[in-house]
Amino acid sequence: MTLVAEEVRIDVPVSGAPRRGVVSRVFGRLGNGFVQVLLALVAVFWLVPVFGLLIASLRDESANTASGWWTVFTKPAELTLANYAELVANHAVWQSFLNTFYIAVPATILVVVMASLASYALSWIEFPGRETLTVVVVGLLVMPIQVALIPVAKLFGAFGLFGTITGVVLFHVAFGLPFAIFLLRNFFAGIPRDLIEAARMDGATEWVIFKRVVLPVAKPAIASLTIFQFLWVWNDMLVALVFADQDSAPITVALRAQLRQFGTNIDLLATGAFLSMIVPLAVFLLFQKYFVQGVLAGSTK
Amino acid sequence: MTPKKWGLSTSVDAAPGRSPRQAIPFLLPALLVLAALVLYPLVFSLIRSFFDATGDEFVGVRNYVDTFTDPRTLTAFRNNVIWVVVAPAAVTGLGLIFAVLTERIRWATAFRLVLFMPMAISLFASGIIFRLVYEEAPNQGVVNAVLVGVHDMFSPSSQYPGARPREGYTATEAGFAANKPVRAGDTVMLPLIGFNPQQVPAQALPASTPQAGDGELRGLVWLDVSAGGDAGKVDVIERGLPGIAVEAVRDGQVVARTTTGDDGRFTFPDLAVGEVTVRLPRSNFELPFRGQTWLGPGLITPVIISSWIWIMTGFAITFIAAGLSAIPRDALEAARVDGATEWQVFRRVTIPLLSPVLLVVFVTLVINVLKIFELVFVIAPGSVQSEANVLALQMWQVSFGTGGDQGAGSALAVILFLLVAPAMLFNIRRFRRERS
Amino acid sequence: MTAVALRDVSLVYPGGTVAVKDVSLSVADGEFVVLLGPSGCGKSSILRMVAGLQRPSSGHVVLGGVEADDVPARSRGVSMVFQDFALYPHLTVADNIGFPLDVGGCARDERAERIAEVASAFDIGDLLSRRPAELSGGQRQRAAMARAIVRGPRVLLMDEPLSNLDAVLRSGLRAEIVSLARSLGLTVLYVTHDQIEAQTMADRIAVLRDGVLEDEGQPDEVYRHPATMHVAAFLGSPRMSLLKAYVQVVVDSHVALHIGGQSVDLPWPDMRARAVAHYDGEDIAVGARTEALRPAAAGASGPVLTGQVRHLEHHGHETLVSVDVGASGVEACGLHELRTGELVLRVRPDVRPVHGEHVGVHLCLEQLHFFDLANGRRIGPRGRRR
Amino acid sequence: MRKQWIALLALATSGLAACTGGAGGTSATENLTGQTVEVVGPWTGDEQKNFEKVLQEFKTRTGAEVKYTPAGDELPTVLQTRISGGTPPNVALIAQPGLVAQFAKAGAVKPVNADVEKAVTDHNAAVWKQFASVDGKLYGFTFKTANKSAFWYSEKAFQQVGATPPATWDDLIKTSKAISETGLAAVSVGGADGWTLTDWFENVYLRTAGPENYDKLAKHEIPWTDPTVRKALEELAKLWGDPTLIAGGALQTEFPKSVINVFGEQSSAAMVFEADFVASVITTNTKAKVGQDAKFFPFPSVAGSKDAVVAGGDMAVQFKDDKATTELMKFLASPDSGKIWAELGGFLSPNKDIPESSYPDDVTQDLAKRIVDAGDNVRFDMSDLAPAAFGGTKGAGEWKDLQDFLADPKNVDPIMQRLEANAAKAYGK
Repeated sequence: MTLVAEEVRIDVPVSGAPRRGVVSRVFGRLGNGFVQVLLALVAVFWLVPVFGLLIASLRDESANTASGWWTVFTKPAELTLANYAELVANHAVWQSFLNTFYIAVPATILVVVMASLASYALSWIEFPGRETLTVVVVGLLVMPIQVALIPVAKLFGAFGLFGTITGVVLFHVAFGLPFAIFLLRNFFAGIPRDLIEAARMDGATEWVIFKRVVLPVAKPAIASLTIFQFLWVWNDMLVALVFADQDSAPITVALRAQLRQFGTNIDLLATGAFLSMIVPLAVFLLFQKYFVQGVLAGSTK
Repeated sequence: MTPKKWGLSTSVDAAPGRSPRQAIPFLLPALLVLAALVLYPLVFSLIRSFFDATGDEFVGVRNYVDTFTDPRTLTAFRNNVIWVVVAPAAVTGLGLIFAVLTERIRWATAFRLVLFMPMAISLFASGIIFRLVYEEAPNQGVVNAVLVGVHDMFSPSSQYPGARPREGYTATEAGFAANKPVRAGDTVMLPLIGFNPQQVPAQALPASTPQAGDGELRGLVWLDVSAGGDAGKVDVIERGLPGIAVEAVRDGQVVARTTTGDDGRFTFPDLAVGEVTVRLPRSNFELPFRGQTWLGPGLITPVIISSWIWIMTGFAITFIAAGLSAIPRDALEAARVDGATEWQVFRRVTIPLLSPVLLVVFVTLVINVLKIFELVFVIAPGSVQSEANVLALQMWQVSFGTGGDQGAGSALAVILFLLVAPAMLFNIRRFRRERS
Repeated sequence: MTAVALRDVSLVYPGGTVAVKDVSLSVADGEFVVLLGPSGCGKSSILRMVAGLQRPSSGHVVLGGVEADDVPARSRGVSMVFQDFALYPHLTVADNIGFPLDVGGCARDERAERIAEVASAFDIGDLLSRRPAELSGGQRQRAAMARAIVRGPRVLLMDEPLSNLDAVLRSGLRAEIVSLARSLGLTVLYVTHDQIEAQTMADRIAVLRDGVLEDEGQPDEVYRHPATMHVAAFLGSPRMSLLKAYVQVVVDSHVALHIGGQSVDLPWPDMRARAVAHYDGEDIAVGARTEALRPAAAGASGPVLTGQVRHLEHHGHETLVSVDVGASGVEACGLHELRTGELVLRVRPDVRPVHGEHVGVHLCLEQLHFFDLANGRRIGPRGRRR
Repeated sequence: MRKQWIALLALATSGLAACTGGAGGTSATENLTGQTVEVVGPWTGDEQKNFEKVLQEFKTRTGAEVKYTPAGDELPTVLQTRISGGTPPNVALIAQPGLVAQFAKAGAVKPVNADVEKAVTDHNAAVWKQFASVDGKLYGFTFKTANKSAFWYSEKAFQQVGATPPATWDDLIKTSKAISETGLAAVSVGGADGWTLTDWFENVYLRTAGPENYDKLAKHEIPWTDPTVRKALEELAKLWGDPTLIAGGALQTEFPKSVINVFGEQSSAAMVFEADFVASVITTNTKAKVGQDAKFFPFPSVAGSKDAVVAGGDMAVQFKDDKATTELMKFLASPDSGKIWAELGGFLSPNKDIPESSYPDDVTQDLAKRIVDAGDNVRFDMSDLAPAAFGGTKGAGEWKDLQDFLADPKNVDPIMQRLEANAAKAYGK
């Protein structure tokens, strides 16, 4: 993503008596206190379902089906850690937790590496048909995963990738690339041209420019990409269900195997959701600091 | 710092900025993977869409014809349009507003984390969450629980919800009206059913038939429900129903009103000469307010969209916050110094500067919306699934339901792909503009 | 030896816009050449072609006697200072300066040594651990220059390096850059639109307009004998006044130049009279810098034009007086702001003409310039070799 | 020296094999040590655990490794992709005979060998062989079945009105009306799930129209506009058409919820119709005890019909025909395997040679006995036999049409026409 539009005409009416609409007046008056309260409300609004899920994970299935989660305020005795204890005691769940790392970490790294390489070429190396290639690659973003299952199955079958972590990783890489390239190409293209050319003048090869100038400058975009690519792979069930075997199954598949045939299974789902949420949240906290600071500040002018 | 010798390298490189050969190592890994695992399946689907379910017989465009003549496709198409028009814009807008506002608070990271949380929950689990949030039963669904709570605060529910007379009465707008008119001196027996004997108020006394009174209309309202009891007869363990409003109606006008006592009896002491109709007003039996049917056919798509907004706002806010951090503070401050209000700064400086990010977010969301199917599948109850249908869901069902028809499914995939063409064309145009 | 040479270089953009047209220029080893011109005249494009960032559509760039068209930027031994400095935002000043060394595979000790050396040369030794965002404009500029020079290039390209700085910093840095270039024996190709920079820094100036090289030479040569009306108009402050004049040849006496309702006579002995005489019955442009004008009594005899004071500009040590002599002006370069023909007269500060007052302006005939209105070329025998 | 090593090695392996072979105690089974058999099935959770115990026994007997993949609802997807990729599992358990037929026609599943066929013939009523046959060849057998002809009722609600399990459809309506007088709905219908409604219809239709018509309708040899269909729908409407008899919001009620409506703390109905697995829903989701608070009666006879059972089930089929696969099929077809799961509960088998006493409680024994006793009057769930587009897709085909019927049970004719139109399209392909 081009973080900043290259040229924006800032044309703000100079004070005097600016025509101010209702919205503008309201917005202008939004004191800090008001913003605090508003955002706090929004946060609560967002948290309520998550909180409900948390409570659901702390009650057994019959309690969950008998009454809504808010009844725990009157009946706190219903709370139990049994759901967690059961999952934590399950060896298969732990194995799958590891498997999820084996799948998500390489799939994320490969996507980030391949997409940044490709995006660099698509934004800073000129070659015939570059524009068309960009559009085609980004156009693949539209491809729904389920369409690819059968053809990819044929391919994996032929190469013996069925039931392997490699296969699952490759699939995720392929379907992560279009978005990653879309995102990074936009960002790379927004890097000031002088910065790239300065590096060229300084004697840097394309590879060095990519590694030592573009990558560090693109940290915010790469951090956001990392977060979401990791998240998507982490939460995938369909691809793993089809292409992984029992020994390489990730946590989503393992949790799914715990479900009862009938019922909302909210106790299991909620517990599983909270257990498997920890890692993505940690990744978020780890990487989000990279896009809080503006990296491009001070590069030019 | 002695000047170097002329550093002209002997390797003849392609001209600066025009180096197809240099691009190859950068592009190759990504392109190989994409070609094998995305492009090939795409081409495969395109070809496959012209074959029948077994994949052996070429059927031309029949799969497409079938798809377009299926009434479900039309609903799906309509819903997709609603989704595309409403959802991405809402999420982008919310993400933008929240991202800008979080710049003013200290707990910005915490706020972003909270909004990011739904993204960290799998779509399947999120679907279940919202299935429960919007559940109709107020003891399960939090939305209806709140609605019912608020409603009951202002208008408490009736005493005997759902109870009804056994026979001889017609349900009217105003209540249950007796079919046979009566006059003073008569006794009216009103056996009610459809109510659990265990929920009869504690003060209720056993029912017994009242004596006919002179000049008075007397009657009994009792719960005619007991194991082994006779219908229409007052059995031993059956009790009168206290507190039921009874009306005497003449020529459509209520001429008298009374309430039953603890033994279920009521009396109209001074009715003038002439016939009246006894009526039990509806308010006695009003069913409790149960909230909205959120998951019914009417509201299902908005409900699913709302849950998608809940999930995806974290996505938008993350990217927009990253974009905001790169906006030169000078531009914002210059505008403020120039006397612009906060709103003007937002409209005329922040948004234009952020427009590239907003576009990436928006386009990604549009495409995501078109691919959505798990959420619809999980949230919509089976009975309204056809109302909530979207193309991606239909494709999933057609391709992978029992006896999956990959031919018809591929046709749907191709249609879906073509639908996104406008978004892609938009992108091409933008790329062109950027270049020039 | 020629360090940089352009041979009939043209640059045409895909849309058909011609940015540079048949430019030939050579820069000698150790020479400081300034490419001067208004924005959009193609000077930056020339720089980028020399740098190897842009390939000429036709013609050749020759570096050190070798055609460099197929040599990538990084291998040309050319450094560049960008207008907006283009410092790497994620690196400290030291690492910014060290970047070209790293890329060139410089040994560690030598790297540190050279960074320190260059940094002290630019007086930024104590800023080495800062990031660009923590530097002032002038400091960034110095850091950018230090980075460009550290590798020891033979040719240094500078693209308006001072345009983003304030006036005080600029004048200081001008001298510094020149002396540094001299001491290092650098060949410099310097792009600016600021004619003062050009005049003060250059060994040689090349003036560009619309992608065409209009004039080149030593600064005072170009100033005194501009090849075209546009060059003349571009150089000097205040700008040269350009008036339209009707030429009438009075045989055996003089050539009369009718400027507005008045006339000035160019006697035959003046070498240029013969050239101007070719324009008998036509209009030409007469250019006069302030040094060619002296105040005179209104209606005084000789080459004197009388006019009304239109505008006064007090500069403390002198006052600039715009005098409307009733002539029509000539536009050049699109930046000649004198629409009606006005002459700008420089007077002592104690002389206080009044707005609207009638004054006489004495023209020093030898210092007038005559230009062909059709092609803007200078009229007259060449004052210098071209 | 070298020879000695080889001899030693051979000795070691044969000894090992003898040990594992002996452990199972059955002399007839082959030694399959070192082989791996992969099984894909729909079962997750406790059902997975129980099935894995069955597989464990196979491992003990033969020494073969068995890997089980629980595919859940995505079973068709998993199988289709794996077949496309050329790596199908050895054995799969498939709940949809239609899918088995599709795989059979594509040549993906292999016909069972003579030993397995003999086992199927020996242990099951003849009708079960038909369910798993395509073009006269037997491709598998029903390993786990569901008795879909059961009404589950709340003992407490019945006691309140002094009701007893009704034997006929008319009695059912009468009892229902009596219950509704107490303010409780008689029946909770899980109308949000289309498959419960098809089970309703199939039970009524099997009784009003008879097994022959049932078979014809299942193959779409008679149209859905047939008078027999009208008759069945009209019978259904007697119950569904009375709003006091059906718990409110039926179309928003999913199957588990319909069970909880009856046996949960705040019950809103007295009866729920569905298969034997209602018992497991009761156990996990409510505090009611099956056999005490929750009992069942068989689907009542309509207009004097004989006992009949609508059954569903998971069919074991094989995608490979190597020795290990065949052995596993043989094992699954034998009473030995079913007995293991039967004892663990939550399992019914059509296998008549599993002793009734294997089932853990009276209720299960009764349910199992009714399936075996019904003999050839058992019919497979018709919607499972139909093409998925008609009988197995959420929001489409028969599911959707019956949901529309539940919403407005007076509207028989338009529903029949819609059913026929949808069926014609789905079967036509």
